[in-house]
Amino acid sequence: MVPITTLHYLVVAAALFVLGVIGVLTRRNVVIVLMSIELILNAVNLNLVAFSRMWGNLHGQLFAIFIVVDAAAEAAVGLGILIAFFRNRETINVDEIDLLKW
Amino acid sequence: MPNFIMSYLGSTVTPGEAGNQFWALIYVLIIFAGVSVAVICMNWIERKALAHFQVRLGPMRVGPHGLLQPIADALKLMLKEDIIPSEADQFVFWVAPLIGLLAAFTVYTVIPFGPSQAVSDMNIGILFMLGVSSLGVLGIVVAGWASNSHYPLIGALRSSAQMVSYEVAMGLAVVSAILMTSLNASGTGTLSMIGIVQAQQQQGVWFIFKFFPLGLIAFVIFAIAMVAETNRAPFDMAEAESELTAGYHTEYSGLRWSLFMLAEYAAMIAVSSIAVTLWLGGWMRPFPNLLNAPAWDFIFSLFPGLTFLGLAAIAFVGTARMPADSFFKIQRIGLAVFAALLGFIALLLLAIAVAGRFADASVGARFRDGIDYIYWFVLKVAVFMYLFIWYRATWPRYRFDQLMKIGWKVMLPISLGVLVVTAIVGVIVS
Amino acid sequence: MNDVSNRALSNLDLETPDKTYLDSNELVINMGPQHPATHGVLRVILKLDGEKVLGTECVIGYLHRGVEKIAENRTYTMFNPYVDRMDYVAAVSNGLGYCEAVEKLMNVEAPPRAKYIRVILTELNRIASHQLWLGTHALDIGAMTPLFYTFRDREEILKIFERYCGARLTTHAFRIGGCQYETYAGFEKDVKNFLAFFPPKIDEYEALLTTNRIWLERTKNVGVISGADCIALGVTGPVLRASGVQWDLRKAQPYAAYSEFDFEIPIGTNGDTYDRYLVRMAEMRQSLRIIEQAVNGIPEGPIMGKVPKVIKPPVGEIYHSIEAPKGELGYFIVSDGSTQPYRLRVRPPSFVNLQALDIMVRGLLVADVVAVIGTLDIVLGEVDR
Amino acid sequence: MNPVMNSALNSGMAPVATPFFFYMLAGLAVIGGVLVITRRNAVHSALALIVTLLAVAGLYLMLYAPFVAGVQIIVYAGGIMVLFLFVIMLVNIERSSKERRFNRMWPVGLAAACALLALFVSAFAKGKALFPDRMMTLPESSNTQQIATMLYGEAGRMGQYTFAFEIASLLLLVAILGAVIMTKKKI
Repeated sequence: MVPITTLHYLVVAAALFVLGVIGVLTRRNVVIVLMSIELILNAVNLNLVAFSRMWGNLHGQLFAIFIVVDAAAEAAVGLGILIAFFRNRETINVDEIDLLKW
Repeated sequence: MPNFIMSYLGSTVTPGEAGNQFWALIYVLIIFAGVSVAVICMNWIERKALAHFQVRLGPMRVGPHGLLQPIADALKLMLKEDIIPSEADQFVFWVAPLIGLLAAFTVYTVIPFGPSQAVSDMNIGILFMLGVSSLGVLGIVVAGWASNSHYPLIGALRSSAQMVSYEVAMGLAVVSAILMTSLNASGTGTLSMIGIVQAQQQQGVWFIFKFFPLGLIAFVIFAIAMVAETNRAPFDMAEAESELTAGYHTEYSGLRWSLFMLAEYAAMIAVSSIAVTLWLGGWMRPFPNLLNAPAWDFIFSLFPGLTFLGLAAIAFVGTARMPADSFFKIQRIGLAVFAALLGFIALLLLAIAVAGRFADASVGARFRDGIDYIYWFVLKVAVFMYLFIWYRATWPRYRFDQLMKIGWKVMLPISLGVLVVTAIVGVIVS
Repeated sequence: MNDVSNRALSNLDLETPDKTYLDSNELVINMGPQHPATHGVLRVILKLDGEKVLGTECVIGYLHRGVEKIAENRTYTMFNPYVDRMDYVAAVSNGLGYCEAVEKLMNVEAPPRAKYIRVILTELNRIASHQLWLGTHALDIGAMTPLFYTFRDREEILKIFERYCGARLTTHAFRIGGCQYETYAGFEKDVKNFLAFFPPKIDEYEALLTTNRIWLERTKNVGVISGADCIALGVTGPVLRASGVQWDLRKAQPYAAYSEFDFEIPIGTNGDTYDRYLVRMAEMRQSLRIIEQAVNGIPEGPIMGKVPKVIKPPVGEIYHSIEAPKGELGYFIVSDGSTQPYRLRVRPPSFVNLQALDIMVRGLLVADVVAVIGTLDIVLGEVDR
Repeated sequence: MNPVMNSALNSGMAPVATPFFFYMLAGLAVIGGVLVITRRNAVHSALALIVTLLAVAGLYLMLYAPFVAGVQIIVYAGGIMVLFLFVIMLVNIERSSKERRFNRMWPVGLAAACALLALFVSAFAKGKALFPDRMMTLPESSNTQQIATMLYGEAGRMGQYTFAFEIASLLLLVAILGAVIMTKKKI
């Protein structure tokens, strides 16, 4: 078998990233769009940690931790907006969320 | 092959650390079997102890003093029809108990029953443990949702909110214990479960007594949070029988229901193990530094055998006290055999203790020590398990909003305060 | 007051109080009739916002046996055992109420000794009923152990019943005009033994609950109902007294031999679940006081009054009520002069008290609904009849 | 004791980066990702995402990043995903589960994603030399300590990332406040 190199991890990360982008661009359900964003963030994290190992220092891992913090904040605020929106409009479909004001 | 098997004996590190997959697998199997047996014992003890708290007898019919009751129950549950409601989400309903069970059992890979009596010594041990045990909530939430019924859904919502909020206080209490591990000469702490116990050994004090009362407060917070975390009384909101019939597992039956029970009890043992490891000196016997002469080692190594001897004596007294009616003949014989079995184990343990004292072979001594470590660890965990039963017999149930109020407005500030004060005291001391 | 009765009447109107938002998580839950905490077959339809109760609707009748209709087809004597099946945890009280109502209709009076026996047995039954209430109420709130303690001690009372009349639950202890059975040898001793045995047990219950932090948090300020609301809804018994209204038929309209005994009516102040708990605990102690006086002063004499073999009350109607453990238990009997009642109507305390459930639980949580059902102390046999 | 065992004991840790585990975890992650974006039911998506997250945590372990793996399990799988499931249960999805899964613009979105994929492929194909084949063996046992040193500094010196860390905590605080205010019914 081929030894596992950084590129292998990058390919996995790229696949996850593209999947996330597809989810964000095509799904209607906001919850799944938010989950796809988590997928994208994870792909980035995987890249960072792989690079961290490639260069032999921990900066990449640190950045990954910061991104996890970011993801937690994003999920909290995103889901908060979602609940507030659902309470007012009773829908969680992105293409019905098209008014700037009502 | 014998060489391969023997290679690990006499080693002083865990099989995971030694990279020995064979022994790691053996350890995993032993732990899996041990935890399952412990859950079965716990089931019997809980029913018996609870019954005696409540002036009842508890199970008495299946086997002498109901000793075979858990086995009969397990058989019954396995043979029962596995009902999946037609409106339920079939796949998720099917997979939910497995999530909980997997999370509860995965935790055991890092629980240190002794300095080398663990599957692996992860250097993020406690982090891994908190993380994996928090996955158990997923099984509950998903089970409640998949049942497609109101009571399970409310139970699932309650338990998810409850577990997430108590995890915060729990984590902070754990951090204050981890801070204490760094108060040694080199100034580096550790997250490894084995390292935490060794730190207590080096500092010569269980962390519950460290910086009295700081360690005690953190321990109490953890002890409360772990009851909430495992959904046990008085925090058993998620399965509150009188309110939600059975909470998240209302729609479950048979084997799948018993998996939930197994997961719940396994999780109880797991969180108790965390508490024992962090604050009560893990596998260490009382006063390991003060009374460290070989003679003391020998005396303390007699304890496992004596405990089993005591249990055997209780069983023998029970045999003698059974009615002399011929109707009870089989039960009497059964109990006598059980007592003899306990006595045999006791003699075996005593023989090992004596052999370990006089035959100084490394493998033999290590075996003796291993039994010693496991005994003290299990004893400490057993105290917690008894407390779980005691809580259940004594207290009414909290209401959901009160539970959240306690979690966020009482436990969280106190644990934060303890963390800060511990850090300050630690800096001053070092 | 008017506002209160309006609220009680608009029981079925489960409108959301605030309509400014389309509420995302309004949930309608069917609690019962198969539910561990609805004390039998009560069905409560809860409308919830998350866990907050917006409104309730009680659906009753799952245990309806047509007791009042049966009465029209039975002679007065034959109907006597049926009343035991209404509030089956306080069968003696039911029988007392019925027998006294028929006696009043016929203008006969039970002899003093019969009255004393009636008081002793009824008060013992009150204690048994309160014990059952305490056990199940505590179990609803999550404390398992008191249930088993109360059942252990209730057994002593049931033993006395069994020795007296042969039955433990549906006793059928009294006859129209007095008692059928003379007390058995050792009755007084048994009762006195119980008087000595029971006070420490009450202390035991109280040690488990009265100052328990969790119990206090679960019961204080839960299910509050004011005295005025109680009166408007016709709520009686310990629920009414816990709201600060000193109304006890044993004092207000003394029946049997109650006017001869010295006892107090415990009342509460806040009308919350904790006060109802305290009132019932105090009532148990007061019952012991009554029993003690009765058993010490029990007169000799006949136990049956002068009643004909065939009971044929004169034409007329009568309403007689007694203080059952759960509240005012009334019998309204219309007689057409035949051997069977023309119409018999029971005023069951549980049925009337259940009306208060809705206004007591609005705005509380699901867990409190269970606590409030427990504290109302309803027996579905009596609600549905 | 045989020599193999001995060497494993001496080196402290056997190499964990075996191809088998890599392919298994990578496969799980990608399959989970595919399920996330294709499932009709949001709870199924969430479960698939949990599988992906755990697989990625396993990959972190293989990259000698145990602390990041632990954080991933605690924060993502134990925290964020529970939040997601909670919200999915709060919002009624019965209606949306019967509707179209994808929005009207889905061909455009798919095309854009494909373009991105092509970009990645070309970047990896052409710039392979940029990613050297070396894989450092990071000191695993002191991973947490080193991360802590970089975050908090040591011996009275500020760490490299202390300021960023504080900013991140501020971000979290703001996020908490925002979430609380937005989910409140009446402000």
